Amino acid sequence: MKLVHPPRADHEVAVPAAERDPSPSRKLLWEAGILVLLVLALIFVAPTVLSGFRLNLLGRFLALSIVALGIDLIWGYTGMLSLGHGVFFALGGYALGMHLKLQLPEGQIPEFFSLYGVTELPWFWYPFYSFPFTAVAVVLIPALVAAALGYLVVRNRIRGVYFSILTQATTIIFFNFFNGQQRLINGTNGLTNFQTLFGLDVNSSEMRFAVYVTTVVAVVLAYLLCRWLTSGLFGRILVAIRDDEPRVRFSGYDPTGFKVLVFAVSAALAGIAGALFTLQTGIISPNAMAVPFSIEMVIWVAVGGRASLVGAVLGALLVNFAKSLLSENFPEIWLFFQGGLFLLVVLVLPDGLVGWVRTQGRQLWVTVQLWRRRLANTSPA
Amino acid sequence: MLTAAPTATRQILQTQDLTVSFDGFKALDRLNFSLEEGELRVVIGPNGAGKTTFLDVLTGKVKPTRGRVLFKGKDLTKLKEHEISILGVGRKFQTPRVYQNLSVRENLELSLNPNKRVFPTLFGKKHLREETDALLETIGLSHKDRVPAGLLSHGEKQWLEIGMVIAQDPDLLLLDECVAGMTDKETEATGELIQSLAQSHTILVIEHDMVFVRQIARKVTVLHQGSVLCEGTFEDVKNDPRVIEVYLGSHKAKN
Amino acid sequence: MTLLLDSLFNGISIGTVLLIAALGLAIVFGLMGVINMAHGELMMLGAYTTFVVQNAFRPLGDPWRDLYIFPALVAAFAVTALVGLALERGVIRFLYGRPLETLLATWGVSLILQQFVRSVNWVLALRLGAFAVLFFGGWWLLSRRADWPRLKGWVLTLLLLLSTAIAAVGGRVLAQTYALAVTQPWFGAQNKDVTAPRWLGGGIPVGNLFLPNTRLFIIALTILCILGLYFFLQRTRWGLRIRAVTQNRAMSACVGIPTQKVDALTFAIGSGLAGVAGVAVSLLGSVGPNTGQNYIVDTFMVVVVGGVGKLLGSIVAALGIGIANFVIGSGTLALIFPNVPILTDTLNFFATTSMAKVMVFALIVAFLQVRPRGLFPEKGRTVDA
Amino acid sequence: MRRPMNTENATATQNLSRDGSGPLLEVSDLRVYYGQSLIVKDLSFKIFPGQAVCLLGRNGMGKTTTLKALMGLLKDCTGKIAFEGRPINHYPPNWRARAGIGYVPQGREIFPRLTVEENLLVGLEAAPNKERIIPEFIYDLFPILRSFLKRLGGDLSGGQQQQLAIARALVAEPKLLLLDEPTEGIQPSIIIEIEEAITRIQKERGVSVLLVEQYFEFAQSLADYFYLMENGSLIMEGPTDQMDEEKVRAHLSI
Amino acid sequence: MALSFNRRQVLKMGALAGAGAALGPQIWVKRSVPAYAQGETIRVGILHSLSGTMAISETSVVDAEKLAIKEINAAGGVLGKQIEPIIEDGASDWPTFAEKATKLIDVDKVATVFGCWTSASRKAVLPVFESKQHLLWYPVQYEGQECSKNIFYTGAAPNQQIEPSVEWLLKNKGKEFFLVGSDYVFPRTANTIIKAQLEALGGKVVGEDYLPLGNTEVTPIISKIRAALPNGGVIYNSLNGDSNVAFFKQLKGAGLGPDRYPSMSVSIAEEEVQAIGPEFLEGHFAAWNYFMTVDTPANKKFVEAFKAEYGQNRVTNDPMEAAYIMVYIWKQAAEKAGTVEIDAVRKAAYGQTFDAPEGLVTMNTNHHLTKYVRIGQVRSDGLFDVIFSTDAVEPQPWNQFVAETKGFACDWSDPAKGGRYKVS
Repeated sequence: MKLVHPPRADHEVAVPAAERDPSPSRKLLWEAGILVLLVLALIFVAPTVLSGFRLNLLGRFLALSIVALGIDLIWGYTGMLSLGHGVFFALGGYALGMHLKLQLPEGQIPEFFSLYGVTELPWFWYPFYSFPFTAVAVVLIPALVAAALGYLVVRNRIRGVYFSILTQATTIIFFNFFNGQQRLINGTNGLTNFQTLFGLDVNSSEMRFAVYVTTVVAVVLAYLLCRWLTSGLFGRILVAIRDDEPRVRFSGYDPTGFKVLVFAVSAALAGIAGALFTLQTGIISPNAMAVPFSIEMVIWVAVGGRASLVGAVLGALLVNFAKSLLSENFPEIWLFFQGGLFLLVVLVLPDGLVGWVRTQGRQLWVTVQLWRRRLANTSPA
Repeated sequence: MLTAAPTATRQILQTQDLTVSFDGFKALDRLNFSLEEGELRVVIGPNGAGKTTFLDVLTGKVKPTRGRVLFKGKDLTKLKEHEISILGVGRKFQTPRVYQNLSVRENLELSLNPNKRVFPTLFGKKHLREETDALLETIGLSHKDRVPAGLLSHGEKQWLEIGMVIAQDPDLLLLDECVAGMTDKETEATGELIQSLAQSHTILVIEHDMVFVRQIARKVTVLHQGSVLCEGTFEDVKNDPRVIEVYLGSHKAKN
Repeated sequence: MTLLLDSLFNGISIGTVLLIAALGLAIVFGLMGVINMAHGELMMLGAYTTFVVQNAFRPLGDPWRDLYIFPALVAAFAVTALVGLALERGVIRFLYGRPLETLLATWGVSLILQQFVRSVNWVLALRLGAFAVLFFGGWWLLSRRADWPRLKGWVLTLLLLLSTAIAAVGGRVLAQTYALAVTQPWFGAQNKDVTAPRWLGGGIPVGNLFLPNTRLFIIALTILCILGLYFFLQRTRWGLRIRAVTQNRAMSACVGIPTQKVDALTFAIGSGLAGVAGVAVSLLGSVGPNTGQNYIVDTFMVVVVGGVGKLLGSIVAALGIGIANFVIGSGTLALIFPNVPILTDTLNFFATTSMAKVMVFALIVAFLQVRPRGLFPEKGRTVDA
Repeated sequence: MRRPMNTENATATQNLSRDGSGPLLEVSDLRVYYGQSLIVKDLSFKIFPGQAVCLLGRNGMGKTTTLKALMGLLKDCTGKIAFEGRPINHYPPNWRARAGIGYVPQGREIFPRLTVEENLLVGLEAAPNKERIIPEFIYDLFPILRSFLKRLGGDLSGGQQQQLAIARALVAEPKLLLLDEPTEGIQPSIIIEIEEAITRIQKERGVSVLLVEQYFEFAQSLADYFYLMENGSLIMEGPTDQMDEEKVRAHLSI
Repeated sequence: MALSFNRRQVLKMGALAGAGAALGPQIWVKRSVPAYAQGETIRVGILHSLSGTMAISETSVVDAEKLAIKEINAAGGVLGKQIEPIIEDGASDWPTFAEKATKLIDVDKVATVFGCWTSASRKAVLPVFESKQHLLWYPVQYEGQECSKNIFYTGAAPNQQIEPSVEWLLKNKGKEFFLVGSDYVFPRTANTIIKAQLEALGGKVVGEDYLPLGNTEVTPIISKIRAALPNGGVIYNSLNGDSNVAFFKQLKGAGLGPDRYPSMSVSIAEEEVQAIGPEFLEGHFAAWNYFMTVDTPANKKFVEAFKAEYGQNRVTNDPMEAAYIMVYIWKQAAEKAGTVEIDAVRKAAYGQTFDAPEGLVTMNTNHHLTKYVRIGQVRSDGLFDVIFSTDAVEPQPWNQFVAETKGFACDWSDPAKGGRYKVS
């Protein structure tokens, strides 16, 4: 085939040096180093610095950051804004919660059933006696629900805000269902008052620390999973779907499969987060499926910075700590701050904190370069 | 990468009574069109003649109200966009549609991927480096391989998109006004590229720029109000009185 | 037959409430593509306005106190339209073309509005007022100076700090001087009592059926709103402008339509309709900080099922959802199939209001499988695949 | 083939404004960006009252971009645009329309779901007086529109839409009419009607016209003065009757 | 670097600062008021929803608790120290309740916590209080079937509200009941009890329906009531919050008045009547331990103090009274124990009596109060005419109409008995 070299356009844009990535392998090394340091800090330094209460909060928020990673995966990278992740979060939480409620002597059923005169354990509870089954269920149930829902919605090319609105409606369906089924799953009160796991007291400090470490490890694994998904060819396709979905079809890809898979993975992450969160707060209730919670999740990602995994984690931690501190200090009016934060982020920091740091950093870099060049030019040869 | 040109000519694409109407307005009106394998065909016609709608139907973006499209014996109107693409129809859009946030290299890799289903894409081993390099060379963007496509100039985007279509290794290439916004030299280079591609592909070009049409055309089809007005060599078409009336005529008439 | 009539009337009753709540949203979402999550809170403001107007009319005695509903409609429209206007100018206009961002921003606004009605008292109101007067007034005065562009940055910073400080200190002094009188919330977190005028109290018995006047009033109000909206969009100059901008914003600007004003007006009208809906729901339900939250998802469903940008679609969708809600929730369906035990059991399982909602939403998702773009989708070239 | 612009010659001819007043539109050093790429480079030209000026050039040379910038549709512009001596860079399109610039975009862009009458009424938005009556001369120019008043704009054929688009720009009686390739894809018979209409409004009503074209003959018969544009810059200009046909044709595609 | 702003930035900053100006100092005022609290104080936690759906009910309970603390402080405090309330917002979100409870105990080191309204929030904080061996005071009537060592319940147990009211209805208003409730635990449990009770006493449930919390469309329910009770009957109503407003407005709109369809509500008190509008409720009934119109000297004092503190238009109600009581009982227990140490206070609380607005109440060893049951009928001014009242009723946390708990009781003063033991 004949090779043709088109002439360069006259008005060619000079590519700034910053746009060219540094060597990928070196970048990867840096990233791995930072990650290891952070994990070590979280596991060994944080417990000595923070009080038990704050450490527990940190653990919870780390669990929430796993949902944020999932949201970032579908929203930041794939452009699907889900307002229904509370459902998947709660499903994961319920799966583990059921297992915890079944840590009972033979023949007993969880105490709340007596409130409604239920004497026989409903059938779907039985598999949750098994921890392996529970562990799989925490991941798979949300993933399967998401895959089914995602398939129904995505198949019809329902996108953008319609997708968001439908996912929001899903939260109402699940909320009402879980809320109404007292005799099956204890309704509004949810599952609470957990005592033991693996025969150990869930409220003991050793157990709490173990759960905390598990959470840290889970965050790292979730981060690595998302990193893997978003970095390769697969990740490119996600970005392509976000930017121009019809074009992707003409490139020979069926976006449906990709979107369903990513949605399911993201739901699975939410399920894991829900399980870890439930373990640390000691309660899972239909409230986790209420509309506001799912929207808050999106806000974490928006604050941190879309399409940035670090941003998602950071956003989840910062927003939740801010919410905790604000509501402690201004219990009566902290909603003003929360609402204000949403507005502020959308209007002033459209790319979130990470985006802001990036642009500021780039500007600083350019300024420094210019300055250095000027110095070099003025200095006598 | 490229299939050998067939020795015997046979029809690769055929449309039968293709009709598309939007709210009563007929964008295509009983269009009968056929293309032989290995052919380079140029389709011209005034704005609103249905050229882009024609490509929309071929690529599955628009479903026809009536009629069939046979590509390699399969009816395309029943297939979805990506199925048509996998079957071997590649399309370059009128305004370049490249993935702005992906680099030039990534854009090409995405199109080169041999198996485009979900799991093979995720787990498949990819040795696409050499092919990508070769393709970058072909479209003259080797020096910009890591630049986000959104930062390319208009002409470069056009080239990148042509590259993406070539990467799909289609049997039928659909090029919709691919030299719009290019300089003379770029246009000329594009023409050469298309001619070299034509040695191994069937190509359908939709064009406006008559200089360019003259450069590349072997056989020209004129569309008018959704159906074929006439077909022939560039000279034939240029001198056809019907064409002169609807298309070129406005200018000749005054002279 | 009675069953059918009963279902029909009750379904329509439920549907019209949904419809009137969704009308404003249909405008804002359908015509402007803005996802206004604060729509419910605008309804809430409308309901609070009704409460205020009602209390203002109460001391006037008969017959005036029973006519409050009409000025309340006007006032609710005005108040929410103004808030909508402020919202559009202050927030939405920076976010056109980014529907997901409007969704998040307006969610923030909805939180602020909810807390606002809980917390608002004289101190807060006067502080906000004082700040607005000082800051924007100062801006306005100073911006007429010739050297304004040079001074701008500094003056505004100074003005900001100064008016903040004055508002803060003023509020503090006020709070200490008058104590409870000014620090007591106007509304507080509790629900407020809005009572329908006495002439809306009864109803019309039709055979076994009883048509409550409030319901009939809301049905009439909804019809009036739709007709008014139709007339406005089709027959007035501003309506024409709105339709033009909806179809082609850039070209509308090029023929001289002030698109920003059109945006603001469209949003204000959508918001004003939310206010009117607020009056309507105050006759049926609670008036409290959470009033709006109860409607937001349902109204979005109406718009989505109807097909965006189509008033007729919203109407049909609202009535359809209303009837489905009633028929499932009241167990009427089970009565229709008395001899099919499995079906009856299933239907009875869903025959509480709570589970009916689950069922209706599930049906909506199923419906969208068949008609992904709603009942009356936009046709033609404009639709992107 | 590129030659530096003969500025002396340009000023000389350009000063031949009919009544000796200043330019209606004066563009100096206009630069327009699309994202990061510079589409229009340091463009300067003038249009005098009553003059018909044509901007020639092939597809993609920046002609349409220039018109959009003049109309205020593009944000990333530098340089100066003065209308009747007043800089209008910072005014939005609707202000410019009301100031007296009518715009007929490429592809017509009529409002498909408004009737023909409503399309014309919308055009009146730019009219200085508040009356909402479609002036008679419109039906005089395009008689066909009167019979289509109640039809939807989207139902008209291409040529009819083009006439409607021009009529829509004219109802407000602008001082300057910007026309972007009005012949594109239009049947010859209608092109002749359009050409006549444009000539009439220029000659009879004194409307200045800025025409963007890639077809030589149409431009030649309509315009008094031409500019030739290539890759975002002006490379040639002069009165149409002194136009060096060969050289200009070399830069156009046909 | 030159400081330059564009218009938009300044506008945004202006808006922010405006919000700050309006709110900031308000916070500051609130926080700086207890100047007396800066020395040696005893901290107590107040944990209710100040935002979210439950704020409607819970904010006035906070008012009552603050009033009691203020009165106690004015009278010299507890053990010679002032009480410093630490207020936290549970935000109608149960995990948040658990979080804030932990914070109050671990970070603020409060002596005790007053709080919660919904059963769900109580269930959420229960493990926290149990694992930390701390103490919660809970002021709302609830479904029973619980008796924690770490909670004192000062609202009514079912046998102090629901059961007597059902008996009264059977005696006076008819035997056919339609049960309406919000879709959550209390109404569902309450209705389970009512059904068991009616079965035992010869009544009949003709239908029941549940509304999602916050739902205001009750047309299907009214339609069902009309179908099930064509000639009138009793509506037993355990709807909560917003739904009540919709229910009574639309009930009246549909022409179902208290003459033929008398309703008994267990979640509607004076505040709710005000919010719904007295004209919709006039003639209907409610069962509580306390009404604002109760004629006791203690109540007179309570109502006056409350109005003086929060405004003449405010009303008091049963949960507020229960909240008021529990602060005083805690104070008495702490003084009896001579310390605020948890276990000592708990033991000292048994047998404490208090001359409450509703009458003389006693804290039992089963952590519940002996209370008076009253039935009120709504008057046109929105207050209640007390038309029926009992003597003090002993609380039964374990319900005697439900098979699983029949015969069980609770006694924390005896380590051998504990939270749930079979009465021999």
